[in-house]
Amino acid sequence: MLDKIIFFFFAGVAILSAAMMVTRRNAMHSAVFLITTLLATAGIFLQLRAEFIFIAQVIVYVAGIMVLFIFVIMLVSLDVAVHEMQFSRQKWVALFVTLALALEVGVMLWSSRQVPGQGFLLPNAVPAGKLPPNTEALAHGLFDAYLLPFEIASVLLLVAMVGAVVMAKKRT
Amino acid sequence: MMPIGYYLFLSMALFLIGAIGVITRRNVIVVLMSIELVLNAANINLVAFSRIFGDVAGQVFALFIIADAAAEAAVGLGIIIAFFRNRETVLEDEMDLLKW
Amino acid sequence: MGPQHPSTHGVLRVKLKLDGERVRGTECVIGYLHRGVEKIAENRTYQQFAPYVDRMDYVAAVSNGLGYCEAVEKLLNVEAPPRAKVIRTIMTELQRIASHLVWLGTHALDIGALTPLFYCFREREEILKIFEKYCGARLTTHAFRIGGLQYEAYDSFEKDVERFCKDFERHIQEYVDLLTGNSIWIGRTRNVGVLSAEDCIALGASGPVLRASGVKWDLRKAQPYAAYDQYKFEIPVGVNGDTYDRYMVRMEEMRQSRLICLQAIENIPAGAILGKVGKVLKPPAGEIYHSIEAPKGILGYYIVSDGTTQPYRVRIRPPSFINLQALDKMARGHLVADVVAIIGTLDIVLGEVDR
Amino acid sequence: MNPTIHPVLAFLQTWWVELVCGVVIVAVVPLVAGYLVLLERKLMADMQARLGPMRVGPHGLLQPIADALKLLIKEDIIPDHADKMIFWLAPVASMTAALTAMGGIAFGPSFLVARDINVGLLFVVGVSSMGLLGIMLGGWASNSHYSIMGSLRSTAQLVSYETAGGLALISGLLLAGTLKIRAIVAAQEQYGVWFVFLVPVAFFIYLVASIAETNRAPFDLPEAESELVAGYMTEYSGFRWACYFLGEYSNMIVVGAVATTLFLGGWLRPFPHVRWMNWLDAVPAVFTAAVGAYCVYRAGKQPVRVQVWFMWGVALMCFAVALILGVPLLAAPLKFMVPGLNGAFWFLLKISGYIYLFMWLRFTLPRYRFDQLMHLGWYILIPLAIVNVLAVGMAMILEMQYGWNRWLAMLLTTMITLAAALYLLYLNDKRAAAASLAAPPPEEPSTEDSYAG
Repeated sequence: MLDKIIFFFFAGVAILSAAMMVTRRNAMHSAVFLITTLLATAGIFLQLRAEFIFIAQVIVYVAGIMVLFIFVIMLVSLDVAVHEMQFSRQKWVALFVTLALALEVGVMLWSSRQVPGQGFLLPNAVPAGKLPPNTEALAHGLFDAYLLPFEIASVLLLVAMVGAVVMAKKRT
Repeated sequence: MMPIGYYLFLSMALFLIGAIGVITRRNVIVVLMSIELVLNAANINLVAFSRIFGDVAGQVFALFIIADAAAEAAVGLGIIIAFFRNRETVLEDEMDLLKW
Repeated sequence: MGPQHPSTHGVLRVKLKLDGERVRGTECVIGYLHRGVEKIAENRTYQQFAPYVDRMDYVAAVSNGLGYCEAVEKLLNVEAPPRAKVIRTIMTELQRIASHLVWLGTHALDIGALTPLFYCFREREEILKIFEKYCGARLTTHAFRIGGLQYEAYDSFEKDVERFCKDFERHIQEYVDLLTGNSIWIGRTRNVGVLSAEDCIALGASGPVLRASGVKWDLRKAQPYAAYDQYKFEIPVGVNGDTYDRYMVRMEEMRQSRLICLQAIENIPAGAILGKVGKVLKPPAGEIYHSIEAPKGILGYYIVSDGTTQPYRVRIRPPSFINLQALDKMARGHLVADVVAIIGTLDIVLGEVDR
Repeated sequence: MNPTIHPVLAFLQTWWVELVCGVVIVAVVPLVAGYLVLLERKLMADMQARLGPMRVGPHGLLQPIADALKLLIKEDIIPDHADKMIFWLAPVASMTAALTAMGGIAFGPSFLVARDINVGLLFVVGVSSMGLLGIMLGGWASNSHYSIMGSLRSTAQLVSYETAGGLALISGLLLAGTLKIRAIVAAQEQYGVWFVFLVPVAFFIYLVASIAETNRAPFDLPEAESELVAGYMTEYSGFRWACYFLGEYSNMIVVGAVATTLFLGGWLRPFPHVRWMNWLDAVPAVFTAAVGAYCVYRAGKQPVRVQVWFMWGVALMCFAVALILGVPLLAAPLKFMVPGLNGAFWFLLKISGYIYLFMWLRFTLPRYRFDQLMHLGWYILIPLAIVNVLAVGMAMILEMQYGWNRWLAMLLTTMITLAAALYLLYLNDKRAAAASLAAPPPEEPSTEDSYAG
């Protein structure tokens, strides 16, 4: 019951503010609503007992990436841009893509009802008490099974950092 | 833990909203933010399945996605700043340097 | 930086030309405190005008008064009696310490150190108490009178001054402990607002600003007035002419002033305190320029007399005003935060700049 | 039982401790923050040879309440061109982040606010870093030059120093091997030494970084009074301003708690393992009793009757606390309460010490310039923190794989890091010298002669 309340609360907040984010004219408002969405998603992670992902989401997304976004929005002052047209004329493309995807997932969810005992709408998770401590489990995953991807990800970050510095630097 | 279908539905909704944002918005910063939303939607799926199977791999890859999102944001915003310095705009259909 | 910015020490408005946070040029807009002091002088008798000079550099009123009194005395061709001269010297040196203390406190506050301000004002309070006991006023003292002194020194004057000087040595060590070796302080002041000796002379800068650039020029030695020729003291000079050197010079000046006071109270000659001047002052027609070393630099009075009881024209050379000119030179290429430090190190008083 | 009521009751049954703790945080922390301000003003006054607030209540003790009332009834000004929604949101976000972070802190072995979540320390650090968003948004929404410059500075500063502080925390966490707050303290108990002695450099880096993170002098550039008026808070007044203020002071408590937990042994008393030092267990009770006794002694010397009463009141309070701390010590059936009560005492004492250090530095030091601040962060602290993490990792390998003595390994670590620090400082000096030589003031004629006349 509590699970349900928490899930629907966070899911509602996430979807609502995501919609707000896409429709606001002012980029700063969009950023604020995106932060709300990300926090709500973090709440969902917590509800899924993924504490480390939750805190990674808060630290990296909310306090890292979003700060970067807001910083850039502040730098490229958008006083003028707000009054310009904010939406390009690709409405129909968007509608088509959306409908196609929604149909796909809908069919999938609907068809899964047919399978007795293990459909998508039946809870069949490992009980919460039996999960290993999240941080430790994640560490084992990261540094045992997926060490190579981990290293690649770190190289990716390094490359991105260098790239960002090079690009944002003033040409002298 | 709710049935997995709910998470899939939430994830789909966020993904679609993100996709709509990517397609329709002109402001590159907002487009980038929509991409973050899409990545986030994928994360929900990964973590939900990780929970349902009791396997930590999904979370590991969710972490990778977060790292990737950080990298993408850094580079993307770097490009935006560089572009803004040259062209004084952040609207994507005015980014037409290659058309010259 | 508008006239109401918290760190311009009054109502100075500085227009800054900026490149990012780097200063490319400054322009001072002054005059917010203009009261027409020089013009007022033309409508007052010589004695009546004396209190007005106190209101120029209001943190060093005694020095202003000394300069004015000596200038008029020079015009009248009278001389103050030796007792008056010695007491004048003591008072002026105390005033110098007080003025430097105000400077140190506010300067440190601008750079972000909160505490020195209160320590400085604690010591300044002692000086002001001496002033109050002497002439009843603390800030705008009008302590002297043309021809000598207004009041006889009160009974425990020497004792008070001596006690203050004794304590002050310990207090000055406190400031040194707080600031001199502090790496943040050094980082904020060294190589900030550098002014070469040539620039100083070209801009007419004087006082500690000039001496910090390495020019050993102090009117107390160069053309002694009051009783300065009787005492031994050093003129501190700096090397680099940066903010840190100006700080060191002023600190040393406070120590030297303390020594002068100590020497002076050793023997204050007995005798009259007022020279032979009439009740109505009618100096002969002519003009005179007299300058003294005020705490902030050379304070000059140029007085033209037409033989009546009122001066025909008084022109005052205020040290702050001239020193402020150096701001542009000093601030170029520094950051905005440094401008605050540089305005502080120039030790300007807007009452004097605007008059 | 009524089926609609049942889940609510069940919810309350499982979560009442957390709920009460949440309410206590929201209710008590503002008061604590207010009194922290008073304490700061009193300490500052004491160091600056003056009295500080004296008017409201005896020795100004009601000043925080008066201030709070005044802030609440003050006119709420929203600038004309401000973005109303974000202007409203920002201070609340700042305060919420700080108060939420409090939820992750354990104020003693039995005073744990939230349950001991798996990512304990990371939760505190991560959530408190969200306060940055409030600062940025507030500066942007006020639509004023001072505000936006203040918030840009603030962002740059906080991001840089959070990196350094986070790396410093990692050095400590390597030793603890866990993120759970209780487990961190348990690890220090097991090591028999506070981590500050094993990784002093990391503690120092965290100290500096946490001062910068809480915007305290000498790193208080975002609100540098003499330069930017009040930084991002320039346009704020009344209740919103109070929210920012509250967030800032709560953050001080949070960083103090983090440092205490990780480096200063949490709620462990000094020398937790030395048997003959067990008399230290009596210190809390004796200490508070002594303070009470001193108040009684001083009460007779107070000139005003109100002050006499006040002193008696304080004395009685101290005695009550001493009683609470002391009775379990003597009465065997209550013995189980001793670790909890004493733990809370030591924990709060250590946080107070940490905050006192903050205040002391603020009264003593001048302010850094912005470029100096950034250089300190990026050229010295961050490289140093990285070197320190590597060195600590190396030392742990030496200890675990090659059986070195722990102290020897840690000494080696510290030596390496200090050598790196010296080298970095040397580089920094060289760079500063080069910069001062290479920057001749560019000449540009002034357009007007403002000195005419």
